[in-house]
Amino acid sequence: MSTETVDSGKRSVGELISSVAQQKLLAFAGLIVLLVGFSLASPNFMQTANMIAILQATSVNGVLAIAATLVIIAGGIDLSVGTLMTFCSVIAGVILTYWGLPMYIGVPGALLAGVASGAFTGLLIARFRIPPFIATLGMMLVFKGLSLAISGARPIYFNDTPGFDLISRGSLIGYFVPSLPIPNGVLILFVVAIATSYILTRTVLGRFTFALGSNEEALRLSGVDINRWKMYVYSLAGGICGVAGILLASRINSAQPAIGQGYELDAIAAVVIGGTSLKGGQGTMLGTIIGALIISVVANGLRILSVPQEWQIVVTGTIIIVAVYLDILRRRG
Amino acid sequence: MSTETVDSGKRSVGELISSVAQQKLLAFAGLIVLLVGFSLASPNFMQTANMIAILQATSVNGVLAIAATLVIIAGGIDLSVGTLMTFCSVIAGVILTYWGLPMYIGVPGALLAGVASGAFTGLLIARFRIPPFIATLGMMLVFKGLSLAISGARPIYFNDTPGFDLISRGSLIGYFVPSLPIPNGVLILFVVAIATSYILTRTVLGRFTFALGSNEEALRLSGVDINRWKMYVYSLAGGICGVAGILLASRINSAQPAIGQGYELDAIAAVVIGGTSLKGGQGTMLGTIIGALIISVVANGLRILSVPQEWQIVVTGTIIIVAVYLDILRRRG
Amino acid sequence: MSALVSMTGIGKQFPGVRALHDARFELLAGEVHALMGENGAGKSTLMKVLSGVYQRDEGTVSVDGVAVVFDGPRAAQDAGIGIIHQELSLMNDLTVAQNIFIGREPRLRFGRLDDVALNRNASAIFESMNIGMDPTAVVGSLTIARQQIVEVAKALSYNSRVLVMDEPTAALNDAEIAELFRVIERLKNEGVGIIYISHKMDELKRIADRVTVMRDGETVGTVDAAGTSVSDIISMMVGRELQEERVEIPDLASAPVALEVNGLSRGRAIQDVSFSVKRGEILGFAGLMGAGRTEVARAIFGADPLESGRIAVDGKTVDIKSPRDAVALGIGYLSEDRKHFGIDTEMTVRANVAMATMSAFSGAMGVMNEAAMSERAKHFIERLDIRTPGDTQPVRLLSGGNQQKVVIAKWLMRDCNVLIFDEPTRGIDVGAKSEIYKLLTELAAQGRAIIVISSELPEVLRLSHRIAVMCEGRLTGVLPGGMATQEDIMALATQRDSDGTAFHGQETA
Amino acid sequence: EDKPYVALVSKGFQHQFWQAVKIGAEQAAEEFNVTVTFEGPDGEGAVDRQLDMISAALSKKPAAIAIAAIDSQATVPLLRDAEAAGIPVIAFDSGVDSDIPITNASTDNLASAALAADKLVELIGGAGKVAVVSFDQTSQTGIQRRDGFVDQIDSAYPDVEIVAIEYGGGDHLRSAEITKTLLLAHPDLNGIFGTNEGSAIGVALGKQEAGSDVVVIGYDSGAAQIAAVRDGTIAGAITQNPVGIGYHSVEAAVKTLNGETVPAHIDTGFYYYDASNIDDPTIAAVLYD
Ligand SMILES: Nc1ncnc2c1ncn2[C@@H]1O[C@H](COP(=O)(O)OP(=O)(O)OP(=O)(O)O)[C@@H](O)[C@H]1O
Ligand SMILES: Nc1ncnc2c1ncn2[C@@H]1O[C@H](COP(=O)(O)OP(=O)(O)OP(=O)(O)O)[C@@H](O)[C@H]1O
Ligand SMILES: [Mg+2]
Ligand SMILES: [Mg+2]
Repeated sequence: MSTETVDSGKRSVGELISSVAQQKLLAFAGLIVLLVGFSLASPNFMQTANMIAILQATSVNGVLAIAATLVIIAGGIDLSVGTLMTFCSVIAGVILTYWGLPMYIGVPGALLAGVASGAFTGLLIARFRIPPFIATLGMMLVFKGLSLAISGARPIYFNDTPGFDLISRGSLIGYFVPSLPIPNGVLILFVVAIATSYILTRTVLGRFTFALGSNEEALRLSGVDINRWKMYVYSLAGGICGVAGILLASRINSAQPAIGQGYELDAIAAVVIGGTSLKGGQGTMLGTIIGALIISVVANGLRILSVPQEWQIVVTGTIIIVAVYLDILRRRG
Repeated sequence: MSTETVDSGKRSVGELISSVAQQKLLAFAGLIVLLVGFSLASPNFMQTANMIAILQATSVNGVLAIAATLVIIAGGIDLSVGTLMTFCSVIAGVILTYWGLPMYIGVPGALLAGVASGAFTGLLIARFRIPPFIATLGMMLVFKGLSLAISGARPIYFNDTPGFDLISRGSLIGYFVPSLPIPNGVLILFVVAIATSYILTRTVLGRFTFALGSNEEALRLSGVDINRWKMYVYSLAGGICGVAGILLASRINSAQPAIGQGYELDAIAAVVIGGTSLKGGQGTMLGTIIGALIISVVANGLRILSVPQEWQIVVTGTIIIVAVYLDILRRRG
Repeated sequence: MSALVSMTGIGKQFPGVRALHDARFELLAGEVHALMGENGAGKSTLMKVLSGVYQRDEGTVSVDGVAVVFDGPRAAQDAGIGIIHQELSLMNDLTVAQNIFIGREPRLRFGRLDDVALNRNASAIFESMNIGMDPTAVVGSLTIARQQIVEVAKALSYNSRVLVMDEPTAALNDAEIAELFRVIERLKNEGVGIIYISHKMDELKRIADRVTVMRDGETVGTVDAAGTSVSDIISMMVGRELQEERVEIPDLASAPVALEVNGLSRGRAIQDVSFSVKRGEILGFAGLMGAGRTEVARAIFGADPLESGRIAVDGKTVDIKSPRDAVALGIGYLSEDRKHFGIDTEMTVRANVAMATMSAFSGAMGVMNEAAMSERAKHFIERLDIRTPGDTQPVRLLSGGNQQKVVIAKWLMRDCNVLIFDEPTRGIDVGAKSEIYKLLTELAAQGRAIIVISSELPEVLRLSHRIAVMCEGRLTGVLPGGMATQEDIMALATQRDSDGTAFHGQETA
Repeated sequence: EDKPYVALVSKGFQHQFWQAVKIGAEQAAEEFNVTVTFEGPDGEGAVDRQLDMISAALSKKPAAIAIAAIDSQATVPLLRDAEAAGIPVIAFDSGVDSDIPITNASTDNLASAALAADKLVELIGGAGKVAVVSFDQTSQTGIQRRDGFVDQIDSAYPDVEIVAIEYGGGDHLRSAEITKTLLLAHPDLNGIFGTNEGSAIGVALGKQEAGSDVVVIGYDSGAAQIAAVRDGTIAGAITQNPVGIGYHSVEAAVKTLNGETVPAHIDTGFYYYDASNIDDPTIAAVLYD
C-alpha cells in the first residue's frame, strides 16, 4: 500500500509529479505496453487523429472518475456519478434551451445543481448515516427519474445556444498549435485533474479526505467536524459531475436524459485500475487518469483491430485484471 | 452492530429463525408497511395472484442476492453474479439444446460451470491478490463476452427439452394445495436461502466466511489457509449463480446471452437493504430475502398504482434510502 | 539440557529501517525469559521472525537444536510456538469462543460445528485463568482490556511449548496481571518456555528467570533476573542511569478551576460523578478495569452522549455535543485505544501529529503550510524521541510504543488548557516514560489542567497531585497526592455500592 | 488485402434485430466482395459511446461508413470529418439531421406502429382497453413506435382507451413482470402492444404466467416470437426487414463507391404477420430466428 500523496512535503509541483510518476511507473508502463502493442498490431492506431479520439473518449469518463476518486479516498463510494452527470446536463438544457437564458447562467447553474445534489447526498451519508452505497444507489435512481421527468423524457438540444458545443468540441490548443487539435474537453479533464490533485495534496480538505477514509473515528476524536467535511467532499464530487455533464452535453450538443446509468462502473473501474483502494485512505489522481486512459485505449485498440465485439468484451475484462495484477506485482517487488 | 447469526450456540432451527426475526423486526416491519400501504392504495394489490407474482419476481434476484451475501460477508464484493448467471444458462443451453443431452446432465453441468467459474474468480482474488471489485468486474465482462461468443449471440431455446420450464414454472406446492400455486422457482429460492443460512451459522465454511470479512489478517495469523477458504466462498457463490441461471432459463424457456449485466446492482442492493454491511463480517440470509422482497414489492406496487415510470424510478430510489434509514434508527434506538 | 529455541545472527531489514542486526536469543524449557528494550529496539520484530510472521534476512533459528524455517504462522504453530501479538489481532464480529478456537473448532461430521463444545472449551480456559468471561460475547463489544484477555486465552489454548507474550499486560490491571502470572507459573512448571516482553519493570522481578536486553536491533546481553538489579537492566536498555523521582505537589490554593464536572451520569457506566481540576494541577484517575474512567473522559470530551450532568470550563457552564466542541473549548483527549481512536495508521507521522491542529497550518483557501507542519512535527519527534526515519514515515511502520508517542505529540501540539490522558504510557519504555512524566509535570507547571487515567498505580502515584478513584461508575473518593499509598487506592477502587450490587460484577480483585 | 472496407456502426449489437442486420450486411459483403465490420454500443442510448465507435471506425480509413445514429444530431460533426476525409456516409435504421448521408435505409416506424394499432383494435373488436410495453422511453425508435401506436388509437379509435405505457428496457424478464402487473391492475385489459422483440416475448411470457387471454401484438421476429405467433400467444406481429436493412446499406455503399447513384431514401418495408401468413415466402424471407 502506498500513500505517497499524503506525505508530500513542500516540494515543487514538478518534483511532486515526478515522484508520483515514479511510484506509478508500472501502471503507466502498462499503458505504454498497450500503446506499443496496438501500434505494432495496426498502423491505423498510432495516428494523431486516433490519439486525439482516445483522449476525447476519456474526457467524460475521466472527469467522472475524478469525482469517484475523491469519494473513494474518503472511504465512500459513489454510484450516482453517472446519473448526476445526466441530471446536470438536463439542468443545463432547461436553463439554456427551455428558458433561453445565456451560457454564463446555464453553465454555472448546471455546476451548482451538481454541487447542491452532491451536498444532499453528503447530508444523507454524514447526517443520517445512510451507508454510502445505499445513499448513492438511491440517489442514482432519483437523479435518473428526475432527469426524465424534467426533460419530458426527450433529448434537449442546444441549437439555440451557439458556442455551447465549443466547450467540449472546440480546440484552444489547436488554435495556437494547428497541428495538435486537442479538443477543449480533454483540456478540461486535465485542468480538473490537476486542480483536484492540488486540493488532495495541498489543502486541509484533501488531508481530511484521506483521514476520513483511513480512520474516521480518530479524525472525529481529534476534534474535527467530520460531518461537515464529508459534505464538502460529496459536494465537490457533485460539482465535478456537473463538469462532466456540461462536457457530455456539449460534446453531443444535447442533454440525453436516458443515459448515465452504467457510467459509474466505468468510472469506478478507472479509479481502481489507477491503484486507489476501495478501502479508502489512499489514492492519486494521476493513477485515476491512467486508469481511465487504459480503459479507453483498450476499447479503441480492439476496435481498430476489428476484434469481434463479443471478444472485445472478453479481452477488456482480461486486460483490466492483468493491468491491476501487474501493478500489484510492482508494489510487492 | 448486530451480529446475531454469528453467536448462535446449539439452538433449534425454530428458535434460530424466531430470534433472527426479532432482531430484523423493523426491516421486516418496513416490508409490512409497504404491503399494507399498497393494499390500501389499490384493491388490485393484495390478491393471491399478485402476491405470487411478487414472489416469482423475487426468485432470480433473490438467489443472486444470496450469492452476493456470501461474498460480502466474507469481505468481498461480486459484480459478476449477473453475467455468471447468464453464462450458466448459456452452458445449460449448449448442453441441452446444442448437444441434445438429457436434463440430468445439463442442469448439473450448468451448476458445475458456476462453481468452476466462481473458483476461478476466487483464485484471482485469493492467489493473485486482485481486489475483489476488479476481479469480479473483469470476470463480469469475461462471462458476458463468453456467453455471446458461445451462443453465437443468439438465444438458445429449450423446446427440445420438455419439462425444463417446469423447474421454475411448475408448482409442486400447487400440486398438493391447488389454491396456492406457488411456482417452484420460489420454492427453490427458499431452499437455497435456508441451505446457505445453515452453512453460514453451522459449518466451518460459514465461520470462516464471517472471520474473513471481520479480520482476514487475524485469521491468517491464526494459521488458517485463507486462500483456500476464500476460494470455497467464491465457488459456492458461483454455484448459486448457476442455480439462478437455471431458474432464469427455465422461466423464459431460453438462454438469453445478452442479459445479466445490471442484475448485480439489484442483488447487492437487496443485500445491503437487508442489513448486511459492505464492510464484511456480518449479515443474514433472512435480511437479504427481506431486502429482495422490498425491491420487488416496491416495483410491483408502483406499477399497480400506475405511477408514471420516471416517478417510479424516483420513488424507488427514495424508498431504498428510507428503508435503510428506518433500519438504522431501529438499531440505534 | 539443550535450548528449546535458539536464534543467532538474526537480521531483518525494512525499507529505510534496519530493525534487527545480529540479534541473539535463547530460550530454555521451563523458564520465563524476559525480552527488554526501548521502543523500537526490535523486540516485536524478533518475535515475529520466530513465529513465522516475518521471514528473516539472515541468521538461524533452531528449535530443539534443529534448524528450522517457518514459511508462515501455521508452520510455527505446528512446531509448538504460540504468540500473543502486541497489536490485538482479533475478529471483532466473532464471539470470544469463536476467536479463541478459530481454525480449530470442535467439529461434528461433514464440517458442521459443535458450538456447545466450543463454548465449553472456552469457558474451561477462562476458569483455569480464574477470570470471568462470557464465551458468547461478541469481541467487538469488549473493552481493550477484555480483548487483551481473549488474546491471552487464545494463546494458552494452543498448548504451545514455546509461548511468546508481546506486552500482554499493557492493558490489564493488577488483579488480572496477578492471574496471568499464576497461569505463567503453572505453564512454566509444565516445562513450557515463555518469552515475556513488557515495559513494566516491576514485573521482571516477579516472574522472569533470565532477561535479554536489546538495543537498536542488537542483543546487548542476557543476564540472570535474580542477580541483576532493575537499574542495571535499565542502564543496559537505555545506555544510561535513570534516577527515581517523586511527585512534588505545587500550592494550588489560589489557582482557578479549569474544569468542573457535576453530577455526570449515564446508565450504569457513569453514576453521579463530580470533580474539578485546577489550572496547574495533575489529577490522577485510578480504578479497576471497567470502573468507568474512560467512559467519564469520553463523556466530557463529547465522544459519547451523556444523560445528565453539568460541565463547566473556566467557570462557565458549557454544552459539549461533540469532540469538536470540546477541542474548541480547549479540551484534549488522548484515547486509550490508539489503533482505533488515536492514530491514522495510513498517514505519516507529520500528518498525525498535526491532525488536531490543522487550522493552525492552513492559510487562505485551506492550503496547508507543509513546511511549518514539518518543523513542528520534527520538534516533537525530537522532544519525545520518536524513533522514525523521518516525519514522512507512515505511522503503521512505527513500533507500538512510538505510535503511542505520536498520539501524545498530537495533543501536545494542540496546546489545550485541559488535557485528558487515558493510559498515556501504554507500551512506552521506561526511559521514555520518565521523559513523559517530566513533560506532563512541565505542562501543569505552565498552568494547564491535566487528567491522567492510568491502570498502573505507580504511575498514578508518581504523577498525581490528587488522585480520584472510581469503582463501578461511581467516584468513590479523592485522595491527596504524595502521601496516598497503593493500599488506599485499592480500598476505594473496590468499594462497591453499599446496597449490595457487588454480585453484578465478577470479583476480580 | 485490397478489398474495400465498409464500417457499420449500429445502435446496438446484442439484440437479435441487430444481429439480423449484421447478417444482411455480411451477405452483401460476400456478394459484392467487400470487408465489413459491424458494431454498436452495449446499451442502446449510449450516445457518446457511439461517437467513440465512429471515431475509431474512421481511424481505420474505411472506403465507406454506415451509421445507425442513436441521436440525430450528435453524430453530425463526425459525419463532417468523414466528408472531409472523402469517406461516403450511409445512414441506416434511423436518420440524422444532415444532408451528408447519401441515403437512408430504414423502416417507417410511425407507420408500422400505426399498423400494429389497427390490427390490435381489429382483434379486440373495435373497443376496449389497451396498454403498451415499450423498450425505451427516449430513443427515436422507441418514441416513434410508441407515438405511432398512440396517435393512431387516439385519432382513429375513440372507443379504445390506452390505460398504461410502461418501459421494460427490452429485457424479457422485466417486461414479463410489467405485463403481469398490468394484467392485475387492469383486469379488464383487452390488448397489449410489445414494441420490440424483447418486449413482445416478455409480454407473451407475462400473459402465459398470468393465465390471461389478453390479445398481444408484437414487433420484430426471433424464434420465440415466431413460436408464440404460431401457437397464438402472440396474435400477430409487425416485422421489419432487418436483413434487408443491412444488405441495402452495404449495397448502397458499394454502389456509391462504384460511382452509381442511389436513391435518397431506401424504404426497407414492414409487414404484418400472424399464424395464417407466417409461412408465406415474402414473410418467411424477412423473419429471422
Ligand atoms: N513493517 C515494517 N516496516 C518498516 N519498519 C518497521 C516495520 N516493522 C517494524 N519496523 C521498525 O523496526 C523497528 C523495530 O520495531 P519493533 O516493533 O520490533 O520494536 P519493539 O522493540 O517491539 O518496540 P515497542 O516496545 O515500541 O513495541 C522500529 O524502528 C520500527 O519502526
Ligand atoms: N467485564 C466486562 N465485559 C464487557 N464490558 C465491560 C466489562 N467491564 C467493563 N465493561 C465496559 O466498560 C465500561 C467501563 O469501562 P471503562 O473503559 O470506562 O473503564 P476504565 O475505568 O477506563 O477501565 P479500563 O482500564 O478498562 O479502561 C463499562 O461501562 C462497560 O461497558
Ligand atoms: Mg513491540
Ligand atoms: Mg479505560
